[in-house]
Parts: sequence; C-alpha cells; structure tokens
Amino acid sequence: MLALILFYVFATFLVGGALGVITARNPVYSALFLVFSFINSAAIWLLMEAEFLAIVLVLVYVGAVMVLFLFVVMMLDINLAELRRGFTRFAWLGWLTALAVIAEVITVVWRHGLGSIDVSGGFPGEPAHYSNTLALGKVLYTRYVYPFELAAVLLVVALVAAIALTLRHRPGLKSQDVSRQVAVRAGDRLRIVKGPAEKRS
Amino acid sequence: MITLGDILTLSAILFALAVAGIFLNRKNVILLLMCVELLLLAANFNFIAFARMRGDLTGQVFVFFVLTVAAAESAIGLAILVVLFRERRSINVEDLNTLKG
Amino acid sequence: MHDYLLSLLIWLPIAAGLVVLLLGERNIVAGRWISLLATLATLALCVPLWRDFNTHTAAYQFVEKAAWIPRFHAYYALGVDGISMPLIVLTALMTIPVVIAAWDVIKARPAQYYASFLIMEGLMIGVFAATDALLFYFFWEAMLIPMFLIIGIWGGPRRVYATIKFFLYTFLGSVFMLAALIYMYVKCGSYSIAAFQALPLTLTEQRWIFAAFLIAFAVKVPMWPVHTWLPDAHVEAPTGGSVILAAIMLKMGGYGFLRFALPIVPDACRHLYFLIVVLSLIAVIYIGFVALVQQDMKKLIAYSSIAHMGFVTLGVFLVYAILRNTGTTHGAAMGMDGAMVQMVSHGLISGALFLCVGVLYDRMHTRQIADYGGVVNTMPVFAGFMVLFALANTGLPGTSGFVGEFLVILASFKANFWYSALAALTLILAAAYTLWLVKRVVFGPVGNERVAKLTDLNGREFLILGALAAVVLLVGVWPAPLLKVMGPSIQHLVHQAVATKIPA
Amino acid sequence: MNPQLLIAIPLAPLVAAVIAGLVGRYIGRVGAHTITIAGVALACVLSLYMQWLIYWGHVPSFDGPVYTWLVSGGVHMQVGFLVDRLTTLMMSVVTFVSLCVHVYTIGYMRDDPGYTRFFSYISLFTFGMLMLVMANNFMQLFFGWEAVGVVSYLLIGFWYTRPSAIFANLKAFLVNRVGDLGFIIGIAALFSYTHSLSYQAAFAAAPHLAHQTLPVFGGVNALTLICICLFIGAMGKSAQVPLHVWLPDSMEGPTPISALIHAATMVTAGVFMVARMSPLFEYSSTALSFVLVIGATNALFMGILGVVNNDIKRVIAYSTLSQLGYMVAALGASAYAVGIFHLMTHACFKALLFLAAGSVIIAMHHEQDMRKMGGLGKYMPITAATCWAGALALVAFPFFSGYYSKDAIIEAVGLSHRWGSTYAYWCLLLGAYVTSLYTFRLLFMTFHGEERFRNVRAEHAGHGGHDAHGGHGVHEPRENSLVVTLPLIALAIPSVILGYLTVGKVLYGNYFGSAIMVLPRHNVLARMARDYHGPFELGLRGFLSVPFALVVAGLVTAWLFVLKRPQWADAAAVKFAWLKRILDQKYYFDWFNEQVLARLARGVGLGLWKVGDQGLIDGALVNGTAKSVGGVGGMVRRVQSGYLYSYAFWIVSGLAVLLGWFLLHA
Amino acid sequence: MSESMMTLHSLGPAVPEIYLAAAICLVLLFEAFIGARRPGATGTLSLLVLAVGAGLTVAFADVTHRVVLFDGSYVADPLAFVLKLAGFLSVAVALLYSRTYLRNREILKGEYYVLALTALLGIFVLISANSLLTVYLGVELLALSVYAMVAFDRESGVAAEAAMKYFVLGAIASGILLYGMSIVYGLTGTLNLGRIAAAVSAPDSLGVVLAVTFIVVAVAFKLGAVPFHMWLPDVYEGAPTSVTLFIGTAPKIAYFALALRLLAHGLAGVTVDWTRMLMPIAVLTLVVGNVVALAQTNIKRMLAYSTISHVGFIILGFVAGTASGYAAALYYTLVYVLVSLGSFGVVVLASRKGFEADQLSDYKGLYRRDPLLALAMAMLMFSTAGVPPFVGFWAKLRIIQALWESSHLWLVIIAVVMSVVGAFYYLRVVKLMYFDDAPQTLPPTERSLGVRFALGVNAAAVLVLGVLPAPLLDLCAHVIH
Repeated sequence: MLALILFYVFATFLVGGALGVITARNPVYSALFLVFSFINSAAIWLLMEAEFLAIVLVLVYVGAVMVLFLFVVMMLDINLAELRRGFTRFAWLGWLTALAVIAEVITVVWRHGLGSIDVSGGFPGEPAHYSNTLALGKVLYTRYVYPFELAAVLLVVALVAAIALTLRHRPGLKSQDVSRQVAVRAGDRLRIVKGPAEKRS
Repeated sequence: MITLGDILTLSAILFALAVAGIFLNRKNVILLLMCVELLLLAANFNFIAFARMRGDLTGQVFVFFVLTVAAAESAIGLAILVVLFRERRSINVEDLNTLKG
Repeated sequence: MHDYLLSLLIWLPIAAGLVVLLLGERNIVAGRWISLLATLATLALCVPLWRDFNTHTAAYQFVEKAAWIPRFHAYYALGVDGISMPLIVLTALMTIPVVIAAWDVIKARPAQYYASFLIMEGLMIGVFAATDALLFYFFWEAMLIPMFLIIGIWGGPRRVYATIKFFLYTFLGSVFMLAALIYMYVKCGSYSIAAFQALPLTLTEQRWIFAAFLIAFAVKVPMWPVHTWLPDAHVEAPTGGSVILAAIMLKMGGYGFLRFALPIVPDACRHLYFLIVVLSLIAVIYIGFVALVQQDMKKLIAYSSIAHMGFVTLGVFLVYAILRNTGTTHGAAMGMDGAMVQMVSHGLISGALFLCVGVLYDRMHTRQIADYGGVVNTMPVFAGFMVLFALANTGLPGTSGFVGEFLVILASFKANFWYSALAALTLILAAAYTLWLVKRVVFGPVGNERVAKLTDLNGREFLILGALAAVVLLVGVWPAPLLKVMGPSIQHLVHQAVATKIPA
Repeated sequence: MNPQLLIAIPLAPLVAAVIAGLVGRYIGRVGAHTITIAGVALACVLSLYMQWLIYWGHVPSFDGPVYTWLVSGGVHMQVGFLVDRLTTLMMSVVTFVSLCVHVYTIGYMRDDPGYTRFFSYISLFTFGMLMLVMANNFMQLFFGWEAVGVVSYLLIGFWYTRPSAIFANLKAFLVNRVGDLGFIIGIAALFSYTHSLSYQAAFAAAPHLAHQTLPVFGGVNALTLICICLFIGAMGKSAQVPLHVWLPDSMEGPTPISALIHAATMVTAGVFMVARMSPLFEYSSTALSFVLVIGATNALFMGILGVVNNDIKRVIAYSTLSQLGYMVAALGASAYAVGIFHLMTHACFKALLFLAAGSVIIAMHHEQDMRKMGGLGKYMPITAATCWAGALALVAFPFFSGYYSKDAIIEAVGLSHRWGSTYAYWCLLLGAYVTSLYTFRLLFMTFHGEERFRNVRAEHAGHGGHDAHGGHGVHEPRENSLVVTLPLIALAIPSVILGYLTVGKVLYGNYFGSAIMVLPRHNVLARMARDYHGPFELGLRGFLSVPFALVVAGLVTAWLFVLKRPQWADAAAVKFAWLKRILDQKYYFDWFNEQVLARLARGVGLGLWKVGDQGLIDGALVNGTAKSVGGVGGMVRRVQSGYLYSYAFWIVSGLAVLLGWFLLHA
Repeated sequence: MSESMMTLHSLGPAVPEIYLAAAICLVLLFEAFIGARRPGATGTLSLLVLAVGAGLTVAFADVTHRVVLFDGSYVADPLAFVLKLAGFLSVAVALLYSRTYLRNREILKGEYYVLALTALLGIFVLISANSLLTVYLGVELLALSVYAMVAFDRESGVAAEAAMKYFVLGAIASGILLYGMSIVYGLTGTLNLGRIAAAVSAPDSLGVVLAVTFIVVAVAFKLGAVPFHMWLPDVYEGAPTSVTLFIGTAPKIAYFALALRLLAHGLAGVTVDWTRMLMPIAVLTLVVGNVVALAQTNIKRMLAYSTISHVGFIILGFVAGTASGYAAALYYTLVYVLVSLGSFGVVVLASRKGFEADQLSDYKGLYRRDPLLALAMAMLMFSTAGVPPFVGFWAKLRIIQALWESSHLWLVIIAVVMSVVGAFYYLRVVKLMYFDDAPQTLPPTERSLGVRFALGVNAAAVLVLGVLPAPLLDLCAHVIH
C-alpha cells in the first residue's frame, strides 16, 4: 500500500516534471525539470525492483547526459529573451492529438486489458536474495554479447561523430598531431646543418 | 500494489507529453532533444513493467541498451546542434525552415 | 534460316542501330550506308517471310520459342499469322523511305537519328511478331523511347510539349493494358497470348480487361476522344517521325484490338461494341470536319489519319454489330479484312503524304498551307505524286485507300444502315479536306517568291515517292495477295470473336 | 468472244495514257498524240468490231472475270466484263467520240504547254469510261465511276493556275462525291442482301428484294432504297438537280473535254448505269418516279438557265443538263432504250456543238462571251454549218437524229402512268420550247447578226499562254485547220443521220434484247412501237407534233429577241428583274452551297476543333488534368512547411488516426 | 542454442559483421595515423575493405539455409547473404562516386568513411536481425551514423538543418518503434522474432493492433512513407550530395529488411492487421510522392519525392502480404538501389567545385556537355519511370503481379495511374538534358575514367537486367521462400 502511495506521488511528480519540461520558457529550467523527472522515474523503477536500471538512470542520465545538456545550453549563449514567446495558434491541435494518443492507449490498456494480459494484477515479488544487478550482469556478456558489442560500436560512432562534427582546427592553433608524431622519423627531427668552422678568407 | 495498468498508463501519458512537447515547442531545438529523452523513458517504463510482470530479465536488458543508445544519441544530437548553431547563430525551431516544399 | 527469321527481322535493325550509334556522328557517311543497307536487308528478309508463308492456316508460323523468364512462364516466343505478317512487311517497307528521306536533310546528330529509327524498326517488328504477351508489351513500351527522343530532339518548335504529351498519353494507355495482362497471367499462369485467348473469364472480368485494352489501344489508334496527342506529335515530329508514327505506330492499336481485345474478351466486346462503333463514327465525321479547317499541312494529314483509323476500329468491331443484326457472322470477316487493308494502306498513304510534306518543308521550312500555292508550277513531278497520294487518301478506287474503306462500308451495311451511311460520309469529307489542301498548296498561280524558287524532286525523293506510289497502286489494283495472306487468320479470329468465354 | 480482245479495249488507252503521262517529255508532242490516238483508235475499232459481232454476228454476250481482285470472307470480288448490246453501244459511242476529240485536240491544244499531259488525261479517261461501261460488277463500276470522276477533276483543273478552274474542279469532285456516297451505300445495301457484287446476282435477287423491308426511316422497301441510292450516284455523275451545280463550272476545262466528258460520255454514265440496272429499277416504281421527276425537272429548269447565259460554252452546258434531264426522264418512264438512244445521239450532236464552240473560241482567241461575237458564220462556214446541224439535232428538228430520240422521250413519258408522269410530261414539253429558244439564241448571237467582235479591242492579251495569236487590234476570225474541222464533220454526219438510220432498230427493233429489262406493264415503248411505221413516216409526223410547234415558237422568239429586236430582251430583263435575278443566280443553288453548306461545314469544323478538341479535350481534360495534378502537387507541397513541429505533428497525428481507425474497426 | 556452445567455426555466417567491426577499427586507426596526411588514402582503403568484405562474405556467409546465432538474436539466411552483398556493392559504388565531390568540398576525411562503414554495419545488423533488440540496435547504429554524415559538411547551414530535422524526427520514430516493441514484448514475453511469430496469431486483438500500429508507423517512417515522410525531402536536399547518394541507396536495403523481419516474419500471424494499415499509407505515399515531385525544381528534392513514390511501390509489395509480394518488394528495392546509385551518382558527378548541380535547370543541355552522363541518366530515368527495356519495368510488373495475386484491384489502378504521373517528371529530366540548350556555360563534369566506367556499368546493368530479368527475379523469389 505504501508502495502504491509512493508510486502515485512519484508518478504525479514525474508527469508534472514532464509538463514542466515542455512548457518551461527557459531551456535551463527545462533541463532541470527533466532531471527531476528522471529522478522520479528512477524512484518508480526502484519500486518495481529494477534497482540496477534505476541507478544507471540516475548515474548516466542525471550525472552525465543532463550535464551535457546544460553544458551545451550554456555554451551556445542563446538569447533567452527571444525564446520567451508562447505557443502558436494551432497549439490546441497539438494538445488534442496528444490527448488522443493517451486516450487510445489507455482505452486499449484498461477497457480491453491489452488483449490477453491481466493489467490490474500486481508484479510478482522477487526472492530476498535476488540481485537484479547480478542477474543482468550474468546475461549481458553471454546471451547478449552480440547486442553488447553493437552497443560498443554505437558508442564509437557517437564518439567519432561528435569529434568529426565539432572539432575545429582553428588556423594558428597549436595542437598535437598524433599521426605526425607517430610517423615521425629521425631525419625529420634532426637536421644536420653543415657550417664552415671558420670563415674562409 | 502497483499494477501493470498503472505503469502503462503512466508511460502513455509520458509518451504523449513527449510528442506534444515536440510539436508544441517552436523556439528551442534543445527542448526537442529533451523531449526525445522523455519519449525513450516512456518506452523504458513499459519494458520494465512487462519484464517484471513476466519475471523475465529480457525487458530490463533491453532498457539497458536503450539507455546506452540514448546517451550516444544525445551526444550526436548535441553535436549536430553545435554545428547548426555555428552556422546559423540560432537554434530557434522556426528558423529551421530553409528546406521545405 | 526460317527458324530464326523473325529474330533476324527484329534484331538486325536494332544491331545495326547500335552500330550506327557507336560509330557516332563523325562516321556518319558509313552510318548512313549501314542504315540503308540494314533497312534494305530487313525488307529482303521479308521476302522469304512472304514467300514461304502458308496461306492456308491460321496458326502461327515461323515460330520461335526460348525461355526468357521461366519463373513466370514468359517466353521469348515469336510467330506470325496473317494478321501480323503484313504489318511486319509494312514496317520493313516504310522504314526505308525514312532513312532515305533523311539522307542529307537531317544535319543535327544524324547518327542518332538513324539509330533511333533502326531501333524503332526492330522494336515495332517485335511488337507484331511477339506471341508472348509480356514480350509484346516489352516491345510495345520500349518503342516509346526512341519515338520520344525523335520528336523531342529533331522536332519543331513545340516539340517538347508534343513529345511529352505523346509519351504520357500512350504510356497511360499502356499501363492499364499491362495491369490486365498481369491479371490474366495470375489467372492462367502463362503469358502466352494463346493461353490468354483460351482463358475463361467472367463477364465482369472481361469488362475490366476490355476497358484496359480499350484505353491502351484507343490511345494508340487513336480514337476520339483520346486522339489529341496525334496532331501535336505529328506536327512537331521530323518527317521520319511522322511517317513512322502514322504508318506503323497507329497500326499497333488496330493490331491490339485484333490480337487481344477480340479473342481474349469476346463477350465484353460483344456487350460494348456499340461504344467502339460510335467512337469510330465520331472519328470519321467529327475529325473529318476538324481536318477541314486546319492551317497546317501536317496537322491536316494527322487529323485525316485519325479519321481513317476510325475505319479500322469500325471494321474490327463490326462483327458484333453484324452478329446482333443478322444473327450470323456473314460479312464480319469482310469488315476485319477491310480494317487490316485499311491499316496497311493508311500506312503507305499517310507515310507518303508526310514524306511529301517533308519534301516541301525541307525547301521552305514552313508547314503552313497559307505559305504555299501553285507548287505545281515549279515542282510538277512532285505535284503529280502529291495529287496521287491525296487522291489515294480520299479513297480513290485503284489505289490502296479504296480497298479497306470499300470493304468496311460493305460490311457495315450488314450491321446497320446508319453505320455505313455515316462511315461513307468520309467519301465527301476526305475529299473535301484533302483536295482542298491540294488546291491551296499545289494548284493555283505561284503563291509567292519562295514558291517560285522551288526546285523539283531530286532523285532520292523521286525514288521513295515513286516506290510508294507503285505500292499504293499495286495494292489498289490487286489486293488479292494481301487478302489471301490474311484470310485464314481473319476467319479464325471471327470464330474466336463470337465464341463465348464465360465459364459455364 | 475472245476475252483477250476485250481486255485490249480498255487497256490500249490505258497503256497509251501511261506512256504519254510518264515519258511524255521524252517522246514529245507528236509521240504523245500519236500513241494516244493509236490507243483510242484501236479501242474504237475493236469496240465497233465487238458491236458488229454481237449484233450482226450473233455472238452471245460475254460475262466473265478477268482476274480476282480480292477474296474476303468467302466473297470473290472480281474484275470482269459484261459485254452485251448495251455495252457495245456505249463502247462504240465512247471510243468514237473520244477519237474525234483526240484528233480535235491536236489543233485545239496546239500551243498549250500541257499538251502531252492533256493527251494522257483524255486517254486515261477513255480507259476509265470503258471500265465503267464494261463492268460486270459493282466494284468495277464504282472504280470506273470514280476514275472518270478523277480524270474529270484533273481536266477541269487542267489550267491549274486559273483560280476559277481549280475552284471548279474541287467543286466538281465534291459534288460528285455526294452522289458517290449514295452510290456506295446502294452498292453496300445490295451487297448485304446478295453477298455478291456481280450484276448477275443483283439482278437475280431483284424480285425478291422488292418484298424486303429495311428498318430505316421507319421501314422502307429495300429495293427502293437501293435504287434511289444508286440513282443518287447517277445524279452526281449525270448532274441532276440538286447535284448539277458542278457541270456549268466544269466549263473551266479545255473545250475538248467539255465535249468528251461533260457532254458525250461521263455525264451520261448515270443514264447508262440506270439502264444497266433496269432489272433492279423495274421492280421499284417509287424509285422510277423519283427518277422521272428529277429528270423532268432538270430538263426544263436547267434549260431555262441556258436562255439567260452569255458564255457560249455554258449555254451548251446548260443544254447538256437539260438533255440529261430528258434522258433521265426517259429512264423514269421505263423507256430505258429511249434514254440510251438519246444518249447516243446526244453524244454526237453535243460533242459536235462543243467542238464547234471550241472552234469559235479558237477563232475568237479564247473569248467565250457571245455578246462579243456575232456574224461569224461567213468567216467560219464549216463551223457554222456543222453547228447548225448539231443545233437542229438538239432542238429535235424532224429527221435530225435528235428528233427521233427526244420526241420518243416526250412521247414515252406522256404514255407512262407512273406517279409524276404528268408533271414530267409538261416539263419536257415546255423544255422543247426552251431548248429551241436557247439553241437558236446561241446560233444567232454567234454566227449571225452584227459583227460585235469588231467593237472589242484586243483587251484579252492577258490570256497569255492560251492565246498564241496574242496580237493586237481586231483579227478577223478564220476557219480553223483540218484537225479541228474534220472532227466537226465527222460528228456532224451522225448528228444528222444517226437517228434516221438506227431508230427502227434501237427503239423498236428490240436491239437491246435482254440487256435491258422492262416489265411488260411498264413497257411504254411497246405501245409506241405499234404506231411506228419506219423512220421516214416518223419524221414526217414530227412536223405535225406539238413539240415541233414549240420548237418553231422558240426559233421565232430567239429571232425576235436576238436579231430583230434586241432591245426587247433588255426591256424584258428590266421588267422581269426578279426572274432574271433568280436565273442569274441559277436558282441560288451555288449561293446555298457556298454560303450555307460550305460555311456551315467550316464553321462546324472550326467549332469542333477549337471548342471540342482544343477547348474541351485538350484544354479541360488533358492539360486540365495535368494542370490540376500539378496544382494539387503545389498545394500538397505547402504542407511540407519546413517546420519541425509540423513534421512531428503529422507523424503523431498519423499514428493517432491509424490507431483510432483500427481500434474502432478491430 | 546454448551460449557456451559458440565456437569460432559456428560464427562463420556472421563473418560480415565481425569483419566489418574489425575493419572499422582498422580504418579508424589508419585515418588517425596515416590518413590525415594523405587525403584519399582512407577512401581507397575503405573501398579495399569493402571488396575484401564482399569476398569474405561470399566465402563464409553463403548459407543455403537458415542459421540462427547469438542466442537467437542473429539470423543468417540466403536473403541476408544477398542483401549484404548488395550492401557491400552499393556502399562501395556510392563511395566511389563521391570521392571527387568530397575532395572538392574539403570534407574528404577519414571519419566520413568510418561513418559510412558503421552505417553499413548497422545495415548488416538490421539485415540479420532476429530479435527486437538487434533490430533496435541496427536501426540506431545506421541512423546515428547517417545523422552524422548528413551534418558532415560543417560549412553548410542547410546540411545542419537537415541533420537536425532528421535527428529529431528519427528519434521520435525510434521512440515510437520502441514503444511498439515494448508492447510486443509485453504481449509475448520474448524479443525473439521467431517466438513472437509463434505467439502472436490473433488478429484484431486490441493489444496487437496497438503494437502493430506503432511498429508500422516506425517502419513507415524509416522507409519514408506518407505522412511520415517529411524528413526525407529535406534531408535529401540539405545533405551533401554524396551523402544523399549514400542514404538514398544502401539504407533502403536495410529498411526493406526491417520491414520484412519485423512485419512479415515477426508479425506474420497478424498479416491481416498490418497489411490493412499499410494500404492507406501506400496509397498516400504513391500519390503524394508522385504529385509533389511534379512541383519540384531541385533535382535532389525531386528524386527524394521520387524515392517516396518508390517506397509506395515497395510497401504495396508488403500490402500483398504474400511471399510473392515480399519477393516483389525485395526485387523493387534492389532495382531501386541500383537505379538510385546511378541517378544520384550522376548528380554527384555533374557537380564541381563551387557548383552544386542540384537544380533541374542545371541539367539543361547536359547531352552536349557530357553525352555519357546524359545517356546514363536518361536510361536511369526511363528505368525509374518503368519503361521497358529497363529494369524498372520489371520491378513495377512484379509489384502489380503480387497485388493481383492478392486481388487488390484498386491498388493496381492507383499504382498504374501513379506510375504515369511519375513518368512525367522523369521525362522532364530527359527533356532538359536532350532537348534543351544550356542557358550559360556550365562547368565540365567529372572526368575520372574509373568513375565513368563505374557509371557506365551501372547504366548498362539497368539495361541488361531489363532485357534479361530472369536471374535477379529468380534470386529474389528464391531467397524469400
């Protein structure tokens, strides 16, 4: 029962946070609202005994991704005054569509029980010694080795892409050129200049 | 007890808010990236809920990968954003309309 | 050689065309001669085709069959019967004047010009020779490309509009036919035309398929009201393009009706024949009036083509009207014979007329009737030919133009008095617009200084016009061999056309 | 009978024509006229031989194929000959007149640049005409029919630089085509019943056809329809009202062909055809009545036009129209033999008149207006004399050939009880007066009275090419050379005596035998035969007949108005101005054709083209479709606004709609 | 399928992916240490890598039957083999065509090739995906690489704009895909496509409809179907032409595989549902694609709309919902890739430094400037229009045949009408090249012999496959069954 109350509290916060994200005029506020939403989500996930993912959400998202967001927001030096104008004429249409999607999904979920599943039942509890992290860890490198490797490539792509897109070689900037350093040969470094020992007369 | 229905409802609301955020927001591209994160979050809720309901880890593994992908995605999204800002000196959504028709 | 005769007929010109194309504009002298030789060789190949053609059977002859797409039971299957054979010969015949007429007239990209026509020739023969529907369609559509380029590259000032209109019009028609062909393939598991002809189809199916065929063939013929591409295309096309369009490409529509519509969907044809008859009569009369007021020679002849092709469609579909009126098919074969002869004859005559216009155009660079007058004073020999072909165009007995019209009118009376009465109006209308054209262009005092400076036909022009005139007269005076060739196939077709295919 | 010999008859002129036409410039003028005259002469000799064979040699008629033209649907269409007494008569007339005209042409066209072409044409015409008369089937008949029409077209427009000539030839062809329309429908109708194009089959089926009904116009008798359709063809070719309009204009052609084609032969093709088809027409009284009325109308009213015209050739042309009316009326009265008989005599004297007129025209340096002539008789005695002979034949002066044929027509029609015969009889009777009036008017104006040509300065130097004399000042007309006068004489002889010699055989001696079929109840000729006691007696009787009185009346009127009191004519013209206007306008037929029909056709054409083709089909349907597709494209394109939120909106609303739709329908 | 039984030998069928992952690392290192100083070397290496990869694929991955690896998340079958070879080939050709273009715009950097290769890896992953998870990762791997490639020309504002749009919309689509996948997972309790197919068999169950709708929308987005297509024209136009060439070709293979694996295999039990959903999408796609293409003046944008219309045809193959339909869609896809390589290739080759040949008017009189290029383009345009004797004809024919087999009369009619509408704008290109004269002197086109040869082969293939279509048709039918 406590879990249920907590769930509703967190869920309300979560929805409120999400609303905040999309309605805030200032992107910094939005980002903070998003952080708030993530934290509430993590709480709900904890309630659902998905501890590992809850932690990851906080660590990866709140800790890394959202910081990145804020960083970019600040870096880009956006004229906030310009962003303060509100929604446009057709906002109602947007809301209507969103409501329609919600209504449709909820209808399916509640009125018809998603087909064959009992949606009003609770989740089975896990045994006391059960470790969510351990269980995930076990499968991740065995059954899911292929997706795992792919995820690695994905991160490489993100890396390469981010560098390729944002790294700028400003003229006059002195930076390391790894390939040149590696490919260097002795002859490049040392130049023997023959100078006459003394001026011939 | 939290039921599957609760979670699915919550995720539906999150999903709808996220997409609503995308087409209601007309000013700031960064906000769109944030809404995308919300969108993924909604899906993650589903996966976790179903995984728990079935007592099956697969869904949670999926969420793990989604989180990974989302991080990579954010990185690229922000990189593009930076390129865009450098070229246009603006990240106003309404300025992104040279390509149309 | 007979085993590959049809293939040779198809691929020889295409190969020659590619050779000319590869030789390029720099070796145009060689290209020209290769083109001429190739067309002559193609015509020479028609000699054994005609000579060894068995005139006592309706079956396909000179049959070839090779796997093409085994999975879809589509074959590279060729063969001719009495309906297709004359048209192949016509094709081979009419390409020669096109090549000769271009000899030193086409200055821009001549190699491509020749290549286009040679490739066209092969493809057109392919259309007539294919006994596999898919192969037929393959040639049928492929043909559009060279023609598109011919009109577009070598055409007149509004060539772009004309050629795109031409392409889209015909393409629109054809794709529906393709859909129908595929439908039947799905039903019977083969693309063989013979299999289609044997395939039982309900009336509803037949109506749909008929509609598809109608769109395809009506555009090609062209029938009113889908004819408006033709005047534009003709006016803008270079002389050779007009000749081939009028002489051969229009025949494909009539051929399509004979080969596809009648035997494949006979019941639908029987139900809807009236539509075709009405459209044909509209073509004869409406278009006759329209032709009367044309200011442009080519446009006038183009409209005249539409009116004449009205006789083809009328003749083809008379079988049902006769059946309905008399309960028998006596005379039906005559209508179809008439349609076939009309096709051949119109090919010769309209081709020749376009060549005549080309002769004038090459000298004066105008096709406006008003710019001429009294050409006979400076070009008497040309005038003789022009008058001859004009008279042939009016259906003068003794020329080929008469035979088809005569047969169709005779047959149409069996169906309905009014059909023949209205169709026979062409006697007046055709005479009116053609001879009025002749009056304004050929006769009269010398119209202006440019006419006064005209020179008469050169040897090349004399040769092609003379040869065509000879053929026109020959067919007019003695059409029996032509009819003999077609006889059994037409007879067979009549049987097919009236047999029901609705599954019991 | 030897078929090869038969084939040679049409082929000889054809070959000659082809040679003269294709290689005329190499064989020269002499070569051209030599070969064509040889060809026609051969045909003439052979024709006469054939006639001799069939009539006196008692050789049966020939009916057989030459070659199979085509076989279609089991029907053999053949080119073949039917040579019987009717045919041989026609062949003789055609080739004889043609021969005369050939010879005459040497003189008439002497200075014309189109000399060889002309010979080629008239030879070709002879071929076409022979094919027409010798046909044993409708296809070939139609071939000949059209062939002579085309040559006529070419010959009327022979002087192609004259706008009036090329207008006239187009008109002639088109009007003929109107007739051909009927003709071909008639053939088609006949074919649809008999499945054959041969005369034999048609004749055999005629009694049966007389009881068939065709479901058009609320049901008509099949044979009546067929006959009327065929006769419409004859109306075109034989210039019957209202398809007569081309014939006066055809005088734009050189005079020899006016004689040959537009007087003696081609225009009589219709008469010949109806006679040939007598086994059909006999079974349809309605059609015969139609024929009768049309013919009679033509005979009177076209003759009247001749009275007011001043062009010497046109007067003769109207006379031809009128005489054709007589022939046709004879046919309508079932007196086919009389019609053919008149055809024969008329061929001689009308050709003679034309050639004589041509002779005058040569002498007048191609001046055709009779008001500029007068008193030519003493300068051109042969021409005048032969012309007088022809004229007397034309007005049916007793003992002249025309008398025997024309009076017989009037009598036959008078005896006929066919519907319309009374009207026809009065028309023909009055026609006799009218004929006499215009004929003598022509003679008086041309050969007698004041020499008006002296008042005319040489203002026609502009005629240029056709006037080799081309001098200035007044030339006194001279008689022409032998090539001109010889044919005149050659034609004058039969014009005078032919009737006397042959009337007994042709009309009352059952010359035609089975070639012409008359039902006993229609046989007016048989009744006339009862009163026949030889040509001399018949001739004498003529002086007492009503028509003769009318002829004399006409003569007197003409003498009064032309020679004695010319001012009366002017006074009458003033007094009866309305009548003169109608006559000058030729009953407004040309006005109607040109101002109403032709304009209407062009108007319709223009309307269909601009409104139908360009406006509706091309504009609205074709380009309209293209434009609207393009327009829709332009509109849909605007949905792609470039804004991310709109894109996202479309995605999500697409999702929502799909979801909603399928949830509702699941 | 025990995870411990994985041996090196059993990994044979997965050689393309494994090799490619390794090769990516190699190229990356090469670029870092050598490539930066030798512009173009990385490109050459990449082509080499692709060639070797194709060889290895033929050597190791040519399977005759279905092989499932990695605990069911990976499948190798003849279809995958064919598609991967096509992937190697099309990426190689695309990179070959782009070289001069990249150099002229000073974006000839190793990263470009790395991203192209990672995209190819994503394509392979999709091709061989047998679980929702691998599908998702494949989609993302491909998409992320492509987002970056679109933005690769950092000097170009429109490229950045295009990339941004692509990114945001792509992310929405992934969200939708994920959402749908989550429901599928919830309904079946498995990610494995085979097991999903076994579990989902009741059409019209609301949960299934929900899941299927989300997945269909996501797939439609990826393919570029209306109304989820809007990213496509903007991206095609905004991206550097070499990138347009890239994304216009190889990824289509992957998205075909995506549709096939997800819908036709995974959701085979509810074919009725998703075919009904695809039907209006297909119709809209055909109509909008063709009609809007008419109004375009930019050739890249026009080709983008043309792509959309082709997507309509491909979807029609799926609408048929039969093996024949899938085979038709496969054939269409391969033909489309072949023709697009050529036509975008021409756009790339016609561009020079400082001159982007992206306006239709830039093609006026191309025949005079470069007959080969014009001829190739004309052949490709006629092929796209579906005119024999070019291969495009057979593609359309196969689709219509499949539609008839499943009795879709109205779809056939719409398809044929739309192919006529489409013909118009393809003809317009031919018209510009052959019938018009260039208004001013335009710079010469790419003259590199090798590239021209490749283009010649490309165009010739369009003709040869058109005249002798049997092998490819057979292949497609064979690998689908």
